Amino acid sequence: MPVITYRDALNEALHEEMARDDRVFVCGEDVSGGAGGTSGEREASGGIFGVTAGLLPRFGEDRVIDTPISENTIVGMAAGASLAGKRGVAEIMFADFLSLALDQTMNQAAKFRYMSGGKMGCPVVIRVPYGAGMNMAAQHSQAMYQIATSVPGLKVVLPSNPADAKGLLKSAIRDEDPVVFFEHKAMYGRKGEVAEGEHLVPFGQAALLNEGDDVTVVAMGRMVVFAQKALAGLVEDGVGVDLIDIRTTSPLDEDAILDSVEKTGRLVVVDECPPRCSVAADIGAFVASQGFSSLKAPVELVTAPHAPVPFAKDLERAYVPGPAAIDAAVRRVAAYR
Amino acid sequence: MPVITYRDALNEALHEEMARDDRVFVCGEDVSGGAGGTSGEREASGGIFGVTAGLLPRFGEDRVIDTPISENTIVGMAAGASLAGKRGVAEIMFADFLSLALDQTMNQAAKFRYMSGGKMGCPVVIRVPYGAGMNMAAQHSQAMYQIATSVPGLKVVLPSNPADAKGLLKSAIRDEDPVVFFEHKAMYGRKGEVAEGEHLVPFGQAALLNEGDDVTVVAMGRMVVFAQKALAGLVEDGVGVDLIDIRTTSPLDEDAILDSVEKTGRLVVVDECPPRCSVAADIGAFVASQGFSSLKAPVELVTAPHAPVPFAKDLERAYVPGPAAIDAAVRRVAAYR
Amino acid sequence: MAIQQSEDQLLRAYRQMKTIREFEERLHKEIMTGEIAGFTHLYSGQEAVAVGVCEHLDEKDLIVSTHRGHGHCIAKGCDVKAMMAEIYGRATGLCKGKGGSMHIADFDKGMLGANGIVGAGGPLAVGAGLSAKLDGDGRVAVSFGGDGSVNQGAVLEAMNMAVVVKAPVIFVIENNGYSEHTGADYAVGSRDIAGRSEAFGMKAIKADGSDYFAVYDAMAELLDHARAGRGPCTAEFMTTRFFGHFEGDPQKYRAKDEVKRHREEMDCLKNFRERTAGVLSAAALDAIDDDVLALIDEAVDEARAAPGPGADDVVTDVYATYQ
Amino acid sequence: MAIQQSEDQLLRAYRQMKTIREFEERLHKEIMTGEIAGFTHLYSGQEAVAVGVCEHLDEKDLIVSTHRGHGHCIAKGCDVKAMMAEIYGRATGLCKGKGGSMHIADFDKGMLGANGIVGAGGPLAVGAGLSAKLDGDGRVAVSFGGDGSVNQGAVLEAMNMAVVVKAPVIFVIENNGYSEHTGADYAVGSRDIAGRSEAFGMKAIKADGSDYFAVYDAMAELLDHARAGRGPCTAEFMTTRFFGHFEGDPQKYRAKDEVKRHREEMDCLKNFRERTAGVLSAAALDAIDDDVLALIDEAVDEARAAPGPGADDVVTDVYATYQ
Ligand SMILES: Cc1ncc(C[n+]2csc(CCOP(=O)(O)OP(=O)(O)O)c2C)c(N)n1
Ligand SMILES: Cc1ncc(C[n+]2csc(CCOP(=O)(O)OP(=O)(O)O)c2C)c(N)n1
Ligand SMILES: [Mg+2]
Ligand SMILES: [Mg+2]
Repeated sequence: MPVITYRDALNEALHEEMARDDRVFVCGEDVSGGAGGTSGEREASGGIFGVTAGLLPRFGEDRVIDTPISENTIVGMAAGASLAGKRGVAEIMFADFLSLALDQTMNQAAKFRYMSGGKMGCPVVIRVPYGAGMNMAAQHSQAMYQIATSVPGLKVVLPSNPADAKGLLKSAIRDEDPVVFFEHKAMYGRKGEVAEGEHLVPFGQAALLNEGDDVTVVAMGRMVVFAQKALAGLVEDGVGVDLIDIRTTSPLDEDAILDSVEKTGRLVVVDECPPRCSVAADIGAFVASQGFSSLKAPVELVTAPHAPVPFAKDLERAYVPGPAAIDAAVRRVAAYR
Repeated sequence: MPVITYRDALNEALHEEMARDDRVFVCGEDVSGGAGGTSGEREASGGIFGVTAGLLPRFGEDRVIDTPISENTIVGMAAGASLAGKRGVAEIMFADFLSLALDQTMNQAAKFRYMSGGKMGCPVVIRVPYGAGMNMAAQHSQAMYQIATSVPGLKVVLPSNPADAKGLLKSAIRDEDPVVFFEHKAMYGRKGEVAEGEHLVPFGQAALLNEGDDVTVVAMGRMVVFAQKALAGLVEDGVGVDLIDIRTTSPLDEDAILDSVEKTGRLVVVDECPPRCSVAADIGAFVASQGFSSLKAPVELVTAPHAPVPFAKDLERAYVPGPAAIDAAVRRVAAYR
Repeated sequence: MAIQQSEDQLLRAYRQMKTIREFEERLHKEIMTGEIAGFTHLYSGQEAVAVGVCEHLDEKDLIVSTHRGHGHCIAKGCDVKAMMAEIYGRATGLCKGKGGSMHIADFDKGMLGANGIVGAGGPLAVGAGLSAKLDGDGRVAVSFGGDGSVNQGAVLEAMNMAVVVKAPVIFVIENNGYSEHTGADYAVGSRDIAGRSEAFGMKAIKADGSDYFAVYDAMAELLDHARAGRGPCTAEFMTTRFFGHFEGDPQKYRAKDEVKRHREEMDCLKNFRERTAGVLSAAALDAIDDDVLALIDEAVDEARAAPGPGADDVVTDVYATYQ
Repeated sequence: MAIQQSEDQLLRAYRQMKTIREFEERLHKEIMTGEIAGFTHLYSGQEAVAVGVCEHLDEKDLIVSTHRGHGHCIAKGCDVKAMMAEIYGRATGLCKGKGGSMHIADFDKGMLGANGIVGAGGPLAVGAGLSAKLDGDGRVAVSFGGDGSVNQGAVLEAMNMAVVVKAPVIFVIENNGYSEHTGADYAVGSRDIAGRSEAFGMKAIKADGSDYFAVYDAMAELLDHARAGRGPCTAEFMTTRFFGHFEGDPQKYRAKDEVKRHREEMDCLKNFRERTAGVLSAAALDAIDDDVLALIDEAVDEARAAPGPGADDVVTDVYATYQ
């Protein structure tokens, strides 16, 4: 299988889905590479992260739409077109800016099916580069998925590797419901094997990336990478870990988590968000409620602190939950008697 | 002590704080009772819920500011003025519309102190009528406090009775940090004893409304009222309940919760929000992590379902967590062996 | 200006306006009984706008409505009985009782929903217009909004966006002078909504919203423009609401006699009868009045008799599929 | 038009512009070394705007800035060395290294912060202006923004809000032709930002942003208006950026020779030297150049040498008090 980057895997998914279904269009700031410049020719760079690169020359500006800086309207336009039969794929340049588009995301797209008694669907995809790790400070580094996950009507996706990035984005575009798709900025350059052509990863099905009997580690997005980093040392010391990549926080693969905890009796949840009302808390409480009889140790939540994301390198490094914190948490619960 | 409504208690707090500190001003849609009407005289009704009634004639239109329908700018204006030395009290007519003002709330007001290295504070208060129970359907009934609670830098308040409504609002206006103040629409008419004049309720201090040894029930806002309704039958059947009204979800009175669970070993959290990434989950996970050794039964989360708020009376009644659901949950955990 | 429309067209337009009027006047009464829950915003007084606009549209054209949406729904062809049932929160309602007055939607009629969020329809309409542009079939999208909605960032962004993507969208702004209790002359800087729209680079017209023919003619011009692919436009229609903002509003902010005066001077039904005096027989119009009243009676009776939704319905229709 | 300002004023203005220019040109070099983390947007080319505006202001006046904020900070009097240290992420930085380039703030100088959210400064500036209005002491607030920011709902709402509450706010829009890679002629419907602002009911002026004197004179007129309590206004200044949107931008969207040509024709420092040829001696200006270069050298050396913040600082400054 070809080895490509997370960025290119997403790009491949967009190319394939736009070729497959001409209802699909993308819109967002600079997604075409910048309209209206003085050079005449657009670089088709596909915005500052390059995920939409090459779509413009292939599909034309009707379907690859550069927009003004109007986040709420970018999502609203994509949602409105999707109500009307299209498949809008909106890009919000940084997940932090979902705060500007939240009305169209949570009060409109997420609720149309319900408010219309099931008569109107809104199959829009909202792509949001997210996360810390690039010293972009408090307003360009937030994870934000705890907000999307809390909203009934939305589906929430966080690929942790190139193959899932492609397979989950293709599934998102084909989904009949609104999807908020979180791409970690610091993972765009990561490489991995990705199947060419048709490759779909279904929602609500976690991936068991490592098997072990002692501790269940649940993670999502970039936290999966850090959990994998932590594994080596743990396994070496004979700590058996079930590593579960939940892939989608909504729907959540509850069975995968409960089955594992039933075996291990010990749970560590790793989440890039601050702790309050986080996905870590959500999963921790779910297990404390539905898997209580299996639990042999306190639930461990490894999250960012209750603080905004700092700018300086050392501060940000201390802020983001990393392999060391995961390693320590796993050892704590493993040792708990 | 005089017995007044939750609405009048809030109104009293606004009158007293505006009289005490001329830096305080209020702004929002119709807060003065409607500017620019053809009758010339404003009714000073204080908007559709009447919480700001009578402020206009007393403090004048410089400090009681009717605004256009511009939620993000209502919060941003109040926040900007608060950066500059005032004490802005913004009203967002329905909590659902926080989705339009979230950038100014979470990316601006909440982060100034941190981003400026502690040099700039933003003592703004954002009042948000919230909650279901009045058949206002999916876009006028949401609780929304899970979002505010997840944001570092914000403080989040949910008074459950008139006395707290007054005491917490006065504390919010005097607080040096941004506060999102959730007032339940269905409670405005509720009456209770409220001390005249100076009455402050500090943040982060829960109220223990009932004592019992068997089960700890944690609730906030209107859910406290329903938990109290459920108490009678439980006590009658000899189920001892510690009922904790947390009053503020951020900061959270962790000790009050842990101390009680240490005694009871059983926890029920009641929350009006849907389950995912909710305050119920937040508290449930907190206890499963910090109070695990005390837990004798699964954590019970009593929340709304993972669905938008429906319109029809019967549907909404089935949607909102009520006394029956609380009663059943308490009995389940009490009976767990 | 001479009347261009056929007698059938005129009778149809009158029937639509009258249906809206009676639907709302009846609701005004029924709400007093307490049988209808929630928040209801009545459209009485603004009928000429909804009908003058929608008489130009067919089911393939798309409209996005507001919290004050009953008139837009009826004008776009939604079933009056199913609407009434929805407002009563019945299982037989257009949205199974899940949406209510503020969320009536009927995709089959090209009605993308009333909306509880002021201004949210703007961006959605641009999207609907974009879909029409991509299909290249001459369809248009109409975004209904009030004078208050043009102060909402979403609408202002949407106007700019529509110009940038050249979407066939007509922003129909119904200026009834108030957003809730606040006067438009206070809240709308410059007090000129058509001018504000023009400044985004689109064609804009201002016309009398209590005169069906003024609305109809203004829309004819704007629709030619939009259907020809020449981009979005705005129509500002001056109108009035005969009731309070929502049912129960004491309206102290309005001059004592304002509503009374407007009911006399700005009643689109009266105006219509006068304007068509030479063309339509009073008898024909009276017959329509009787039909309409009968229809509304039936609608209310059927809604009252209809079953409510079951508690299980609370968790259905959240997703097409979930796990 | 003859030059009104005193020699001292002129020398000061030149020093400010030169300081901004050299600060940015030096950062452009230093960023290549990889020592500076994150996202940096340079202001080179737009100096005349920041300085032409801020030379009218004192510390009690308030400004709200953007992601491209270094120039505004320097022009408003922020300490250059503490700014450099902040951009290097040092504990000695203006914000202790917690904010970085996009969040430099200095309340004591009336600088309410650069801002990473395009358009967010608009509403904040209305609030700052409102506080000035409530104090009635003639202070004003200035909201800096780019051509891209006028498509953001927050800015459009803020313009309307400022008119409604009669806040002494000047919206200074720096039209450098691009928002990131997207041309203003594409993204700004009507292509007329001053006109768009006027349509909200405020006074607006368009002027050459590469000419310090044009900026200074335009602001003099608008500030008289605002300080006199006659409400908000907008200034649209046509300018250019000498570098990419952020460091690392290949700028394929710009005509090959555009930057070269603009550096020749639109360099505010060159223009300033020409315009003041009769009034200021080249020697005096050259001396300032030397001072500035020395200052920037020191700023970089001190920033490099300064300690980083400690890991404990991650959780401080979130609240004044929490529990
Ligand atoms: C975003 C938002 N803010 C506030 C409200 C509350 N609200 C409902 S209708 C209304 C006034 C709308 O005025 P206008 O747009 O003129 O429409 P009209 O009611 O006059 O038909 C307001 C403020 C809302 N529903 N949505
Ligand atoms: C709300 C928001 N959307 C998008 C961005 C990403 N972004 C940063 S700067 C910029 C362009 C801003 O253009 P303009 O306002 O003209 O300022 P300039 O960069 O030209 O100085 C964009 C899109 C952002 N920071 N905030
Ligand atoms: Mg109105
Ligand atoms: Mg620009």
